[in-house]
Amino acid sequence: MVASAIFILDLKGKVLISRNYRGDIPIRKIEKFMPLVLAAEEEEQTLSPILSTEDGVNFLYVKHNNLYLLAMTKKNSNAVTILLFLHKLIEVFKEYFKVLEEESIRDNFVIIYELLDEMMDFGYPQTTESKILQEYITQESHQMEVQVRPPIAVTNAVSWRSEGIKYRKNEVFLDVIESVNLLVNSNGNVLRSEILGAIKMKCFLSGMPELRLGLNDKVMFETAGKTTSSKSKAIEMEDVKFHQCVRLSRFENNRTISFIPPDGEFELMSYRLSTQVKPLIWTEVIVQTHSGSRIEYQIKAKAQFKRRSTANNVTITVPVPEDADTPKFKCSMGSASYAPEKSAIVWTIKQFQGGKEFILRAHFGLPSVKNEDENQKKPPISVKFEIPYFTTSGIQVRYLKVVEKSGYQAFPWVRYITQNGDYHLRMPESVKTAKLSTI
Amino acid sequence: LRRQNFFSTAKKGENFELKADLNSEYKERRKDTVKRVIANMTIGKDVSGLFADVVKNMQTDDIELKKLVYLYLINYAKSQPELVILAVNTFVKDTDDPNPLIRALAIRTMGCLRVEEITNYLCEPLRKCLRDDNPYVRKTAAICVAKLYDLNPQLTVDNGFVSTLQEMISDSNPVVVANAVAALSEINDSSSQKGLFNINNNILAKLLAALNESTEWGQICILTTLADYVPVDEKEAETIVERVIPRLQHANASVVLSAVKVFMVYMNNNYITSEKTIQTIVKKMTPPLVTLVSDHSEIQYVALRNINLILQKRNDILNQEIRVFFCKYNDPPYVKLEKLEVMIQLCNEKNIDQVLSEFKEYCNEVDVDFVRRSVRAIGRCAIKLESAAERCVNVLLELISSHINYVLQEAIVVMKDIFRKYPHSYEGVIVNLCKNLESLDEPEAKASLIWIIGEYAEKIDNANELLEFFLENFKEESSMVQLQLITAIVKLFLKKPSQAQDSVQKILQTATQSCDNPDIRDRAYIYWRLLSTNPQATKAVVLAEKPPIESRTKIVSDSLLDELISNIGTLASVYYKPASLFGGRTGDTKIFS
Amino acid sequence: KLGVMRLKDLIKAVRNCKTAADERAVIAKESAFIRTQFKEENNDTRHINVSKLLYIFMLGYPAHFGQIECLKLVASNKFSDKRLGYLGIMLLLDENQEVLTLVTNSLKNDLNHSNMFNVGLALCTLGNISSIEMARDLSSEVEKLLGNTNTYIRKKAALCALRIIRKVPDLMENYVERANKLLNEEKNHAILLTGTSLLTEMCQMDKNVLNDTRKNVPRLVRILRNLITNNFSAEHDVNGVADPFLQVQILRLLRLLGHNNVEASDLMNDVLAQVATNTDNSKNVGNSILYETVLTIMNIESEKSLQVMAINILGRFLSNRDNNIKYVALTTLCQVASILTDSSSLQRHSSTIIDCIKDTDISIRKRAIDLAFILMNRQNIRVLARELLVSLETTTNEEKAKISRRLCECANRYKPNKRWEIDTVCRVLKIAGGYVEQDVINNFIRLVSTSSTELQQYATSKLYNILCKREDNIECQEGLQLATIWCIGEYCDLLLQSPLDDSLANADEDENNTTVTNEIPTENEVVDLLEHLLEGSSVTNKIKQYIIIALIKLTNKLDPGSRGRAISLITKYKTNINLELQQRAVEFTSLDTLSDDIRSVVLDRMPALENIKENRKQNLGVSESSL
Amino acid sequence: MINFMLLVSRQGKVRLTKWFNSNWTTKERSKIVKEVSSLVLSRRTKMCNVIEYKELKIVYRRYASLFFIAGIDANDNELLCLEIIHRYVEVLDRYFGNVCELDLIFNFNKAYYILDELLIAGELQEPSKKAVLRVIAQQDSLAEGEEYSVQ
Repeated sequence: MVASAIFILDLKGKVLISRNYRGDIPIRKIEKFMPLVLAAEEEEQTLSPILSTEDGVNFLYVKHNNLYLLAMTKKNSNAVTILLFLHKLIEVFKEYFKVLEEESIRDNFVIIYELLDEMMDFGYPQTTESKILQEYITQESHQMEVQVRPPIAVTNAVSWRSEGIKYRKNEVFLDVIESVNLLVNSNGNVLRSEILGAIKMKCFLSGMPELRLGLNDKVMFETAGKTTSSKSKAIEMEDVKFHQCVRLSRFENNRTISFIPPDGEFELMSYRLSTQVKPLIWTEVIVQTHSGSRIEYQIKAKAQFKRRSTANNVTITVPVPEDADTPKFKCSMGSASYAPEKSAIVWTIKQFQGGKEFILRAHFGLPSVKNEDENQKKPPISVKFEIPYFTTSGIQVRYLKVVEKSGYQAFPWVRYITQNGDYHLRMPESVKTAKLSTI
Repeated sequence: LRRQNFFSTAKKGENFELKADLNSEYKERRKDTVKRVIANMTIGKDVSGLFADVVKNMQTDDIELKKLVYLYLINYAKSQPELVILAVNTFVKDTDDPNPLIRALAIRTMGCLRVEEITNYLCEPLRKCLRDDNPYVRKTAAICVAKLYDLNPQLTVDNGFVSTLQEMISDSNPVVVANAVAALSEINDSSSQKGLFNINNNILAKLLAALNESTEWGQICILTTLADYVPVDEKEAETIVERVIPRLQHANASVVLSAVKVFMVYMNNNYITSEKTIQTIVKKMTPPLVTLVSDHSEIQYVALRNINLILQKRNDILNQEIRVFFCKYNDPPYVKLEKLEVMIQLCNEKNIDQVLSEFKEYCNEVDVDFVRRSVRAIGRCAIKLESAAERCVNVLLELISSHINYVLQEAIVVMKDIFRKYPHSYEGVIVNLCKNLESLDEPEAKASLIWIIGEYAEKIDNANELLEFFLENFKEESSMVQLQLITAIVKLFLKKPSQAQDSVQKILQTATQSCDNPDIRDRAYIYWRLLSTNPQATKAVVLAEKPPIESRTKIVSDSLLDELISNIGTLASVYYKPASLFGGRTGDTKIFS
Repeated sequence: KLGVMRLKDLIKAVRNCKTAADERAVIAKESAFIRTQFKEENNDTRHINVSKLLYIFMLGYPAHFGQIECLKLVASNKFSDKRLGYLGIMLLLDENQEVLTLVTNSLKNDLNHSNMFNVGLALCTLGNISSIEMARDLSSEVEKLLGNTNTYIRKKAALCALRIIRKVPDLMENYVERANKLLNEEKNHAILLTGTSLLTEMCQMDKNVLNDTRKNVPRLVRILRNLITNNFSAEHDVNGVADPFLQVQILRLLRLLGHNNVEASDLMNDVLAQVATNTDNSKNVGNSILYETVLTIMNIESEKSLQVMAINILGRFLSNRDNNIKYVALTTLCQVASILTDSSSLQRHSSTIIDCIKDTDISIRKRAIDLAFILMNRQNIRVLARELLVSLETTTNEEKAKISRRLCECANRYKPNKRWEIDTVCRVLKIAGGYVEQDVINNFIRLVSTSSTELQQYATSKLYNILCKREDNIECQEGLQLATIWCIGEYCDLLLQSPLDDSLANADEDENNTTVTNEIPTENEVVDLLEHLLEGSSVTNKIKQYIIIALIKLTNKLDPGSRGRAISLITKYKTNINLELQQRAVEFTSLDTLSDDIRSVVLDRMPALENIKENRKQNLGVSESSL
Repeated sequence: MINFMLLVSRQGKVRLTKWFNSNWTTKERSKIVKEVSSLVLSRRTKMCNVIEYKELKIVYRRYASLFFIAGIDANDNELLCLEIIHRYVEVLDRYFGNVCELDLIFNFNKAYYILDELLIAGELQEPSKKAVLRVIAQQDSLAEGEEYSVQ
């Protein structure tokens, strides 16, 4: 299950930093990586995140900004573990340096070496919790007065929380965030829709608190033999995933969510529901092309949720040809602009009340000379939005109990929010005949 | 970018400067210099010449400096084994340091030096560290045993380190347990004598207990071990399954897939036979597998490759979930291709219309590889589902009329398969296909059309003309086309002797006399000899009824599948190759042997 | 001005981007802005927008929408607009763009312009991107300019004419006279240089022009001699060498003129000797001339003594420490080796050449390998083949295919005996069988099938045993497998017998230390091997095809039990998705049911594969006199 | 003939591309630039300055952070090509005065104008440095006389 060496490369394949954990593969074998990438490009072959050379060296890599993070192995290693570890590296580096890119690697090579040494040993992932790492691997160079020691958490059963945390005011914030994934066909049929929910926490609690979270979980009501008499409807989550800290066997036994939380911000759990949801923001587009000289769009957006809710910061992105020019817009609500970097119209509506419908007309010029090797990419329309105080699934936090041996009182705060996930509607074919009214 | 003049010369002697600074009387300067040395090492400059000067800075209270020197040592130890001995004393001293961080650092680094000369010096400190009262040191020492074993197995066994590891499975600390398990598994895998790591009742209980408390990475180690374990009876297997099921709820995809592996192996090897348990497992596995398809793209890729294997074993999983595998615009190409495969596996009478409409959509995309595979996918669905074959054929015809050349060629290739699956159906389409004869330039498409013409020669009025079109350039064609053309013309001759008298003479003569590919010659000689000995028998041979082609589109053979199931999540399961084939053999070449 | 970003600021903004995505965004925004500005037809901002767009284009982003704008700039009265417009046209347009047809008119105007720099821009543009149509349309203008009094215009017109005749050879006759006249201007180096270039091109293209130009040999010789003797000009001196550019160009033209022409060659002998002896060989510039001189000496009807001199220069080059010089020495030797009647002077350097085969620099290595193949003969083939086999193991995959083919061809041509050839090709297949092309296999099979029965047995048994050892990577060597499978199918009866010729007992002539004799397998073992290969995980469809036909051939040679096994293996493929496999499986299973006398005729040993076309052109990778 | 000239930085950034034949489409050209740059960048210092690429020879030389690369016909004189490259660099150096990569980035059009006075149709048109500098200066002053205020 091991990685032999870890590399960070720039996009040209030059090694920025590397750590050879096992020494069983000559380090220069990394030179074989870029040719593999180029060869695939050459033959228009699809490049996968796992490549191998003829002499049995395997490369597993993740691309991030202008970097490759790459692991090399010649064993039949656990591919998922290695790839996840690479993502973990990105996460940790980001926590340390804010942005992870070529410059931050160069500027921080000393601490990166330290982190690589601590996060993996002989190819086996070790401590990867950035909060814990930050306790003993710091960016200020340590002076001799106080030598750092490994935090107990590194090897503790509770490897995610240190002891002796103190807050004057003990508070917990819960954010229930549901992201709606939607895919709509070019003729307006919903192909798939699902809700990905997440409960994110910010814990400012002293000591080693024991927390228990109660949700309106249908399965729990059933296991507990309770009838769903309570006012709120119970919901059926399809797949629940928990943070390290949650005791999975207790959840398996009686659906109790109990845990000692990490300090600060973290994602406690996530869940999925693939029930059919009515698209919250519906969008329809009519496109008209005029003999290569101009192109027109009529975009209709409709909020298909209850009137008392309002979607904030709605952004509808509609693709246009890459070489469009002279944008003109006219909309009944919000503001529209041309975003050349996305080759798209971006229509934003700050507040979109349920039940409302708005229209945008857009007009672009097109150059008379066509780009000869232009490939007709057909990206979909995408919509971004945020609806506060609302969840599509109807999930509710029934209680959050906090017990700590010092016996303090803690206040939980709960917020609900629904937002877009992968929310895409495929573009219709453009019409080339009928005329739209001009702006 | 520096303003570097085109005609300036590069300065020299950087290492000289560094050497001086490493011996500076000022501590801070020495530390900065070590940093510069490491910086040079990082960008690939050779700084091995500074070995002695760097090592002088090893004895220090400054942990950061110590780490840097250690790092340097790891990189250059092998190039200067004699000099490494200089450093050994400091290492040994450091393993006695009051600070556990330093003790662990020293033992970890010593294990990384990979120099035979120091293995003997490593044993005593290692023995001490394995018994250290600090778990951080113990967990580091546990891995160090694996490192030592890799260098010198005999020494490791002789010093009793392997048995110490066995004992460490009972350690009170879960991280130590996990690392001990990892080290033992590794040693067990690479050892020629198996059974260095024996799991008994007691150890199993410890492992299951540690499962709850370990870090995510530790859990993966333990689950991997459990998947390799052979339970004594079904009851024990059920207990294990029961304890593993909660892991499906873990946020770490590798923990989830490792748990799936345990279940798949146990079901596959009949450790679990109870239908009820199996049903539970299958039901529990489905949602987490679906969730994997929303993880990072790279993870999705591995997950999808594995889902395809799992589906070949158990097609009852995920049969309600096909929409999850519809391609998204922003999916990376490698994910899209795998999703296509899953869609083919999951398509059935009920969802085929939707699936077809998706495939049709994909055929409009820009990525040529993806479009081709989508066309093929339509053909594979036709072969898989007889009731939907006609609908598939209609979609293919639509695509053929789109006149995108590579789409057309792919479509012809799959049509040939459809004909072979459903002989004597869809013959009306043939005229349509033949129209495109001249626009074909890919061997497989040409070969397919030629085969179709030969096979249906009696139904195509101008079959002889069509084949003669190809015959003109016989010598320039690829062997795939040549082979099909020979067969097709022989078929035509057998069916319509008067039309093909000349062609058959010509092609057999060319193929035997002026073609130096032995395979093609052999084929042609066999036809020729048949025709000249017994024309009737030739008919029986060449026009023999062909059974419909296999409709189950297996990804791998059954025996390979079993091996891959026990390798879920690993590279083997991604490549669909046995581990032995890509150098993944256990027991890597030892550096000293 | 008008809120337009300056070029300098755009470049700075791009350089400040940290990631490729940032850069794309900056460019996309600016491009959109530029497109919209273009639509507004603003003459004042066009210059600045086009220059930004050209920068954007250079970074690899689309700029097609700026093509028309460049035309507009060219039509401007301002020189700076015109200069940028033509630059844009040269960058954004090539023959494939339709817009190019619109440029012709502007060019015509500028070719007739009174300002020499306007004419210069037009000539430069035409000379760099002219299409066939433009060449036709503007040829007469260029012809006129070739006689212009201004040397700045004349030199450009000469090279422009060169492009035109490359595009449309028919137009050449219009220029011949004027081109020859350019050589009269002995004082002007630029005119001499461009004139010589133009003449060289013409001579290469047309035999009549070549014959006609021979009258100019004395003049060319004089110019060259003047250059190296008394005509020092600081302006044209490079590291103490007089105008190397002109010297080299004249040497090239002389080479063409002297080739196969004794009379012309005799006129050159002296000056070539002079160049060869007097040129300073301590710097690159001198060596560039010496290199050209050697090529000329070797390609004309030169005197023997001169040739010796040339060979000596090459020998010195070969032992030079500078890799560039070594490279050109190897290149030249490849070219002249066929001309040399006596190659012993080359064989002298063979150890240097063998060292170069092992060089880490692929450029050097490739040339050295080429040369090794050229030098190969019956005497040295064993030594050179050994070296080349070693390099075959480490070289790139692309080279593997090429070296394999050539090594096999040479092994065929210079083999000490047939057995050695078989051994050598087997080793090639073992090392590079995954990369060889089909014809290597075809040739090998021809070799075996035309050999004696003893050797057929030897080859089959040798290959069989290689595959049986199942060493690492053997299963990836498709070519090795194909050859083996075919031999097994054809000569299985021999494989099952004890050796017919004891002298062929040990495995390989060149591996003396291996005394291992090949095992004689049983029928079952043979079928086992084929089955193993058939089900192996690196099996290809081609291998399967070969195996299936081998299996059906075996049914003629095996006992009923093994025959049954063979047929049942074939039967499995009757429903195979692969077209050819299914066809074979269906045919062969039916064939098996026919009467024994038909079968035995049909599956009898295949007639030997004789050389199809006698003396087929040997492709040694050297173009015959690429000069 | 010289088929193309490329200026590529050590980081692989393209600073100038000049094509003297129309054998390739835009797409093929960018592929060639990519392949040739990576070939050149991967060469070690002691290696010779010639690489074979398809039917062409690539002749290159590094000046500070920049690689000057020419793609010449197989039978062209590679040593002389190095001299042509050097000549171009000398003229640039004289024109800009101690030229460096930055000069060529910000004045890429000048780099083209100078090249256009050296080569046409992939052949050398002027063996004299002085002559090239003179006509460039004349054209510059011609342009400056009418220049806009924007520059």
